[in-house]
Amino acid sequence: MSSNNSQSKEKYLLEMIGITKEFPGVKALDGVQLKIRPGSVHALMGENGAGKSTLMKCLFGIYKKDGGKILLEGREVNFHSSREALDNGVSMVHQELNQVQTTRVMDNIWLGRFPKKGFFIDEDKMYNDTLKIFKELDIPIDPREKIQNLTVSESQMVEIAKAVSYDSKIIVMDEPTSSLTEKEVNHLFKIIRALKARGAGIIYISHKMAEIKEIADEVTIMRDGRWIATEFIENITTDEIINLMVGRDLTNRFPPKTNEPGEVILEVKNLTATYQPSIKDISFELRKGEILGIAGLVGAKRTELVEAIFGIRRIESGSIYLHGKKINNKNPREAIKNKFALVTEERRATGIFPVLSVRFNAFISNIDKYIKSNKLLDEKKIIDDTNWVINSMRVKTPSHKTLISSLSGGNQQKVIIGRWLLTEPEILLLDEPTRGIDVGAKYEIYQLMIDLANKGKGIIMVSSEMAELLGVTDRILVMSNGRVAGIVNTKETTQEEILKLSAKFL
Amino acid sequence: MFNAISKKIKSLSKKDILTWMMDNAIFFVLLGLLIVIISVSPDFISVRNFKNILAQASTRVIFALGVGGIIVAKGTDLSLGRQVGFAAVISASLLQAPDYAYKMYPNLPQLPLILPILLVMFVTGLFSFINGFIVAKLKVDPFIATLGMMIIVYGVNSIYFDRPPYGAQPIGGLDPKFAKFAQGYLNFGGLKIPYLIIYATIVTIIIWILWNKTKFGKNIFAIGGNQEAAVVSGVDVVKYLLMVYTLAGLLYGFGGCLEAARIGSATNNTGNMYELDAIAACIVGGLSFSGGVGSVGGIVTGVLIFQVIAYGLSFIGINPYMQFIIKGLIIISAVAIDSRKYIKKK
Amino acid sequence: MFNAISKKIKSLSKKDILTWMMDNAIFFVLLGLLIVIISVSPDFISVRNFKNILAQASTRVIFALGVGGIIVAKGTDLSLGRQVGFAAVISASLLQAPDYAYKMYPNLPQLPLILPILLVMFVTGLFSFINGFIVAKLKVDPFIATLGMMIIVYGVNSIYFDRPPYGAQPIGGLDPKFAKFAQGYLNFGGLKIPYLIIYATIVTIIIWILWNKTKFGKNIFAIGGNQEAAVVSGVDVVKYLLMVYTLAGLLYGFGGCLEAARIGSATNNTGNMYELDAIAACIVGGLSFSGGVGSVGGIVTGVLIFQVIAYGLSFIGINPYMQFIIKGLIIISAVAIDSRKYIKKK
Amino acid sequence: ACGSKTGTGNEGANKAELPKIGVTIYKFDDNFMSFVRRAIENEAKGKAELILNDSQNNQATQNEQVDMMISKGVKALAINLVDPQAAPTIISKAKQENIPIIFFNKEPSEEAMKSYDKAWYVGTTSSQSGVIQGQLIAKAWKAHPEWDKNGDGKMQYVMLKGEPGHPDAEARTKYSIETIVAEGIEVEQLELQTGMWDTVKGKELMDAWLSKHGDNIEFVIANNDAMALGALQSLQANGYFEGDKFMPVVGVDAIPDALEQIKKGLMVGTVLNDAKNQGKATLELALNVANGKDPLEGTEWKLDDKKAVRVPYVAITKDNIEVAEEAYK
Ligand SMILES: Nc1ncnc2c1ncn2[C@@H]1O[C@H](COP(=O)(O)OP(=O)(O)OP(=O)(O)O)[C@@H](O)[C@H]1O
Ligand SMILES: Nc1ncnc2c1ncn2[C@@H]1O[C@H](COP(=O)(O)OP(=O)(O)OP(=O)(O)O)[C@@H](O)[C@H]1O
Ligand SMILES: OC[C@H]1O[C@@H](O)[C@H](O)[C@@H](O)[C@H]1O
Ligand SMILES: [Mg+2]
Ligand SMILES: [Mg+2]
Repeated sequence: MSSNNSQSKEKYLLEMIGITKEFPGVKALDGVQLKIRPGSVHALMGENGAGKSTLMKCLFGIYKKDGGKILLEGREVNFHSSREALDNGVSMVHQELNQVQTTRVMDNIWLGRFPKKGFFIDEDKMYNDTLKIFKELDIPIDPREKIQNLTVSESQMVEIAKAVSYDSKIIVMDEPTSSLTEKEVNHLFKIIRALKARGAGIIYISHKMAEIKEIADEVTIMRDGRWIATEFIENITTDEIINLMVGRDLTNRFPPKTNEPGEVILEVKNLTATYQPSIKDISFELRKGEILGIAGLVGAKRTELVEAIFGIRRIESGSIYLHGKKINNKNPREAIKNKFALVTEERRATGIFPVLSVRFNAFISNIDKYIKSNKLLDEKKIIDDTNWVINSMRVKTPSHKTLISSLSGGNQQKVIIGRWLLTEPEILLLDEPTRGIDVGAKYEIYQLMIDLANKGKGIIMVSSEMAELLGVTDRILVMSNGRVAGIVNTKETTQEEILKLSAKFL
Repeated sequence: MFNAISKKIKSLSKKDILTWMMDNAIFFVLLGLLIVIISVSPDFISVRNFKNILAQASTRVIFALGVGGIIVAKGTDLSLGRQVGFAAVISASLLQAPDYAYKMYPNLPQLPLILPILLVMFVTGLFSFINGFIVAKLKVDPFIATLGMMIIVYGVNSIYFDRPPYGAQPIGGLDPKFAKFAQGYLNFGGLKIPYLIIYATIVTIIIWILWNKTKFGKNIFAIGGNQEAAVVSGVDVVKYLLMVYTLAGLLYGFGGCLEAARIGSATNNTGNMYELDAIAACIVGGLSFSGGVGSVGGIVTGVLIFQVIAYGLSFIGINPYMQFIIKGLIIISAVAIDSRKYIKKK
Repeated sequence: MFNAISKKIKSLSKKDILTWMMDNAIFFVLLGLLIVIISVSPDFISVRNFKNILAQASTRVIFALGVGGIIVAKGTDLSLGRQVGFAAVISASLLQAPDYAYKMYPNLPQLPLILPILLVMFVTGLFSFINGFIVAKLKVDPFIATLGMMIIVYGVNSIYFDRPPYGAQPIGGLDPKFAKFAQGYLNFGGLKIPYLIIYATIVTIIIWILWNKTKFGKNIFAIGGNQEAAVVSGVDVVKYLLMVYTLAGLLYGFGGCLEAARIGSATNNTGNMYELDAIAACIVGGLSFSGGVGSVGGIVTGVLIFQVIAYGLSFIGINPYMQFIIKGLIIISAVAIDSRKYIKKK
Repeated sequence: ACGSKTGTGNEGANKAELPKIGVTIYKFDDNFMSFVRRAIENEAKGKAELILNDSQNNQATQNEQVDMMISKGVKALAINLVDPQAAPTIISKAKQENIPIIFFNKEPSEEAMKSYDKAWYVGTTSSQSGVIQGQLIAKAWKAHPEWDKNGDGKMQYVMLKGEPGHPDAEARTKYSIETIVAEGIEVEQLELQTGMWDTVKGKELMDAWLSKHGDNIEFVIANNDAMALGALQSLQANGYFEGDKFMPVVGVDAIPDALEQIKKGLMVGTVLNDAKNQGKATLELALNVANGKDPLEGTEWKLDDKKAVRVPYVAITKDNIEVAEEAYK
């Protein structure tokens, strides 16, 4: 840890120079540079599809770069596999969770470097070392738990712990906080500061501006696969960063709220899920043209609430009224018929069809609208609608035939949101809709939400980002431990009040 | 129009063409295969040989399209072959020539073709519906569900087949109308086109439309591509799984009748192991057991590759045991070449 | 100690027990099966029957454990049966009794057992290594890669087998040492334990240790569970896939020799379709084609279920055709019961 | 018909002079058929160009091979049907091109044979193997009164049947018992299961039967030698053939391993299917018709009223084992 002390601030731990990378139809990286100093946090910023993840994958040996040079502590390196990268002191938290769901937490942590006792795996050491790491990082997870039993945020913390445990010189974190709550983010920052003190260089990718300001020392901005700027964080304002990212002025983070809530369209009364622990006795109302936020800590069962409304979870008791009429969303199909839409939280698991095209992913929920009188599908209308999704959501894709899995994470999310907008829902349920979305696109999504509200739709948005809850909603329902802790008016509330409510039933 | 095309062609870079060839590698494998066979044995080029190959591929295409839909929906179907055998036995037993001495039902009057065929399709449709039910509702792995069905159908068929008065005898003496139904041909000014090819073409077109132009097709791709996402998107997974299995059963039934008619007889072993060929043809043709991908054209190409190998190797007179070795090598190479396109450019 | 256990037991709620039963449903299926058979035919309870069943299951367990590892790593292996046949033919041909009149190699001296067995294991290991290579390096779907290999091995074996002077004749007249190697037994104070059971037990223990206690095991579970995750965690996926395929090949080779020795002869059709049984036993025993799950105990249970069905149904004298139907129903029900545990409570 | 493109090189020219004969074998590696095939090949040397096909026990495959061979311009077909009932389809294919057919080993129905004047048959009578096996059993049973272990005067037997639906399996199962009964022996069937021609299945079924019936079994009848050998393995493992513990076992085919067991006195007998002569006759007839001659011209064979050349089955016991051994020379 002290070996870096003698080195001057000008010595770089990692230099990536002139990196290029092309995919069929996309020039993902075009002469990008990135230089990381020891003991610093370097933010890598850019819109969705700017090439951030691709750059990191080139570093980590997942992709082979087409051109350019990578220097690690002055020595040229060119990793052909992740194994090599790890062995040379580079570790990474991946944007898409990469875990073996069917095995235990500790198996995942030590995968690729199991401790051995002779010929056998040293299970005790695995367990104890995992426990030690978790204690150090203050992560309350049983190392013997199966990954598939963890919540998304717990999995994310396991990933972070794993990356940290390599004791690497360079730690890449590709949107590590996208599924963490405020509290966990603070926790992560504590970890990062400790790493920094150890002399490590951290490459930090995030779309959350506030985080950047708080944790980064330097920032590199990319746009369309090109390097745009590198600055010390104190020399640049958030607005400047945003302008460099999006290539145009974007002074306000939230569009003006023009929507006016009208009469009640949705009434949820005493909703309790069948399989507990889950939601209990939830009641609230949603108005026409209203954006209702749902806040809460991890485990507050916000996801369960929207799933229950959408017919994915079985309901034990309680009822839902749409326009005063009792409805029964037995399954998503019924829900869609009743003009509900749900953008789910876990894009990879329940959102995208990875092996299928952008077009397929865009129109599938709306398929009934394309059936012509002869029972065949209206190809032209499908393409028109897909193009509408691509244009209005500004999806960065070579064409509507491109496989969705080759889009950047944020762009995939935009396609999913577009998918549901096509169904022209009356009630739009959004579970962490802006996760992994860049500022520019977020603004567009907020604008869309407000436009929809203006058209008289009711919108429910689950979010862990306090700023956006406060920025776009009309009211916020705060959940705690499966129950409603309170419903507040956005204009009249504060972050403190929400946090206090979140802890009400713990 | 012509200008547009030539412009389009000019605008294609070398790389585009390469990519396009890669994307369609399996067609080129088929082409390459034909070229090799022809260069070894030039008299392979004859209308007759090609007609033979197409006619022989006909029932196989029908079966492969059936199981292909199931594979797209991330399933599989081992019961295919036994269902084909069942269809063959039942249809043959109900469609024996009135004057044939060893009729299974001596007193059965001559039936119109359509009746037994529809009956058989109904039953195989039902078998497959049950497959679908076990998979979709009881959540049994399709491999096991259809393995079980395969054994059950074989048992049922054997009990039906092995009965007095004649015991387990191949059922022959088919009604000439029935034989002609598969062995006949249309005469287009001298060019005789076997009915089989026509049936296969019609089935192919129908399946192509179903897969590409209807809600049914899109939904099975959705189910195969990501079942959980399909549920959330409002796809009635159970219903469409039932549909895709049932459709397959109908095709097995129809194809099984054709099989009896083209062979001229049926036993309880007719169709044995056809599932392996059909599934292999699908995978060679670009379908994936992970579901959600595949095309009708690919399946047809896959079947043709198998047929050209079988026919071509015999035609050029290769020792039957050597044929196995060569066939194995070709299948592996074909898929290895084809899967170049999936190897992520790193 | 005792206290702790009784406390533990007391602390178990009804729900825990139910969950536990659910998680181990497949064992209860086996138990239930035995109970039914015994109640139909009480004389089924005999040491002899159980010994027969275990001995008959022995080679099958060895094969299933081989392909089981591959399935855990999200692969499959259709070449199993043909490799077994290959091993049986080669070992039988090299281990015929010196005075047997129809020796394949009339001048071959009597070899020590170990030599041909190692030779055979080397070759099947190589076949399977090639399978692994085609899958891991050429990225060919395991179904196709091993289907190709299955056909190739059959061709090679047939050419070896069907030769002058005796043509395609079962290779019999085995060296008594060789026969005894599989048919002999250890005498434990009157209780005769067949060697076969002992071999199977040893192989099971070794595989259990490999799967549960070594890096190799963890890595194949990781590769099967999420290959990408394994790659980015620095697991050498190619190496471990090669290892798991090769290990399977070694087991096929060893089991194939046992198969020849226990049958007393071998043909190129020995082992035909064993893959289907082995794979089915694995899936019934809880493995999944999606990879990453499964246990050695489950596989052994799966094999036993199949063996008990086959033996038991014959034993109680059920009509052979009916046996197919019942077998199919049992397999499906077993898995349907077992898969209750995966149904998500949402 | 249209095969005039061949024959460029010297060798090709020579070959082109030999008539092409298309041969299908229902299953190449069937132990019996592999000898027939070899006899055909030997007989054809220098006389005909053979196109050999393995129908892999699938009639559809065989039909396709016939299409292919016709397309290749063969002068005659020698067909070992997979499924005897499929003969009319094959005949109609050949008839259209006026190509003569010699069916062998599996016999088409009389009607089918009548429907084409250029069709002949070489083989045995399926039922004959059963009859001969039955006679062999009856003779042995009568010679060994001690085999009736329970002394009830009845033969308690178990039957290992071949593949259900296979004409040989059906005929042997039926006629062996009918013949025994006709010889005045009372029988009781303890078990009948299919061993699918397979040694492993034969052994495992025998394991179960011994466990169930023990010494109540008095005779093991198998549809073929492979299954009989499997049963023998099981019996040996259960202590038979040591001391005076004996069990009579019979099969069909006379494969070398079975002969060996007969010599050792472990198997009572089997039935020889004369491969050499079946193969020889098949080719001789095919060659004649390919050359446009009368099928029997220059041969020692005779046709019966069904246009068939019949090569007889032979019962094989320890006493005449050389007859069978001769077949492998
Ligand atoms: N495997 C791939 N095949 C084809 N194109 C790809 C592939 N991976 C990435 N791309 C393309 O490269 C570009 C950069 O993607 P990348 O994932 O690096 O963006 P990003 O900056 O990380 O975006 P986000 O903030 O949304 O994660 C995108 O246009 C994407 O579509
Ligand atoms: N014990 C568990 N086993 C399996 N999955 C779980 C478990 N607990 C939670 N999950 C899953 O994790 C996700 C989030 O969990 P949870 O409901 O506890 O928090 P939430 O407040 O709804 O989450 P978020 O704020 O991330 O939307 C849900 O999809 C839920 O199904
Ligand atoms: O069909 C296969 C069978 O054919 C029979 O003729 C023969 O006797 C059996 O041993 C078996 O080979
Ligand atoms: Mg990214
Ligand atoms: Mg008696």
